[in-house]
Amino acid sequence: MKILAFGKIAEILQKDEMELSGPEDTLALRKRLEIDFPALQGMDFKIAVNKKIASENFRLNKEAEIALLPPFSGG
Amino acid sequence: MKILAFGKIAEILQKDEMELSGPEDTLALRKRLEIDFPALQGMDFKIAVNKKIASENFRLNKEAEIALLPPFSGG
Amino acid sequence: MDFFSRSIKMIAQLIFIKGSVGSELIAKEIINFSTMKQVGAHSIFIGQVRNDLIGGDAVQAIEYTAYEEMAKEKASEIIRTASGEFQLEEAKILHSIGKVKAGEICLFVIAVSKHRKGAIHGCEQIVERLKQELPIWGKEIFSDDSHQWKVNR
Amino acid sequence: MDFFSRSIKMIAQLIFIKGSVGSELIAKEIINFSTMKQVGAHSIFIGQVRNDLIGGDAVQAIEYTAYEEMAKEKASEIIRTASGEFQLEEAKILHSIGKVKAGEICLFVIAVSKHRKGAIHGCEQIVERLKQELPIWGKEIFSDDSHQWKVNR
Repeated sequence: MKILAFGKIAEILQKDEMELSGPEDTLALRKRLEIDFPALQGMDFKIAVNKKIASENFRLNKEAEIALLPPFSGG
Repeated sequence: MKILAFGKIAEILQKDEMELSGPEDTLALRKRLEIDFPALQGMDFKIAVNKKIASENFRLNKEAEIALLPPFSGG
Repeated sequence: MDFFSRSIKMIAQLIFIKGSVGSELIAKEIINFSTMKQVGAHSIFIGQVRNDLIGGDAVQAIEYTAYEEMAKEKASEIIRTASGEFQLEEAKILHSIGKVKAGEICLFVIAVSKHRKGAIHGCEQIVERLKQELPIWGKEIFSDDSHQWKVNR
Repeated sequence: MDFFSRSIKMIAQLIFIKGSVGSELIAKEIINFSTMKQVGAHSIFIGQVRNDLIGGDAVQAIEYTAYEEMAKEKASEIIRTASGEFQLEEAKILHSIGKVKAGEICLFVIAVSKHRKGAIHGCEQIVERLKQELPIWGKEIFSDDSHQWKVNR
């Protein structure tokens, strides 16, 4: 699945896009990311699936567009 | 004293300025105007003395600038 | 805001514009206000003459008259109160005098503040109070040249 | 408002502008909106980058990034909700993307309605929700090129 990263998270990941396979829901994805990128631990961010904010255990499929969203600060 | 009339009242009086002597407070002024211009009877209007809305029995002096103000409708 | 800057501001807080308030003038005001670097939020209200149907006939224009000196004094008081309550850095009102056709702009209010809530609520209070408290009258003119006096709700 | 006009409106309710939102563009938008004769009230919010002091250093610029497709979808939902609740005839958001210097404009919101209360409260709701709900991020840049991520309150 394709994962987009924004704002402070893109900075931590040092990229704004990556491929990942495995996690079957957003909770598993979050745990996996925190292992790969320890700086994400304790960070406040939301996960969007196909451009909608997803609940904590939202099931993922391989075609989903995932996005990691730190707190918004537009305007 | 000088009396300014605005809006619908200027229309009724067919003038926007006039001189009047006599009434010693705004209540007396209102009664006098209603006699001279019966169309004012029962009309909702305020009286300003020197550009401030005056209470019903505000004392008048000869130098005062009096204004007859129907309900405002700016904007 | 100290007393001195506040008294300077009182000079031109309500300006009467002969006829409609042109879009170019509005653009100029916005550009002027946006040169203030310490300011973060501008809230603007624009009022336009609507071609309302009243008893089957559409309003063609509104002709505004005002007790100009009193209106300016009252506008200063309204802006001063809002500035204190909502931490406005500055505020201004442009209002038409004379005839304004349907579709044209008759009112422009701007309030600027460091923060959005101050600007938005300050502008709103100025708009609400000016409709209720400024000695300005609108005469609604219909296509057959008949008229009626506008009533603010 | 029928379904057809509502779906047309959804096409361009949030527009991202590269760099600052210029005063000329704002003037153009205001002129466009003011051609609607059935409309009586326009409420506008303009956001400007403040040169805030943070830890002794002033913000020189904010660099905005966004998840643009999601932001546009969400903006349409926000505007649709406000349009229903406040009888807006139309509404639009312009937001900067990329770098905007202190003193420059980064946000323009306009909401138009027949009546002032609808326009004012509709515009306010759109501004409040967009700050909370649109996936847009501001990076505050200081004079020594250091930065920190903006936080919305």
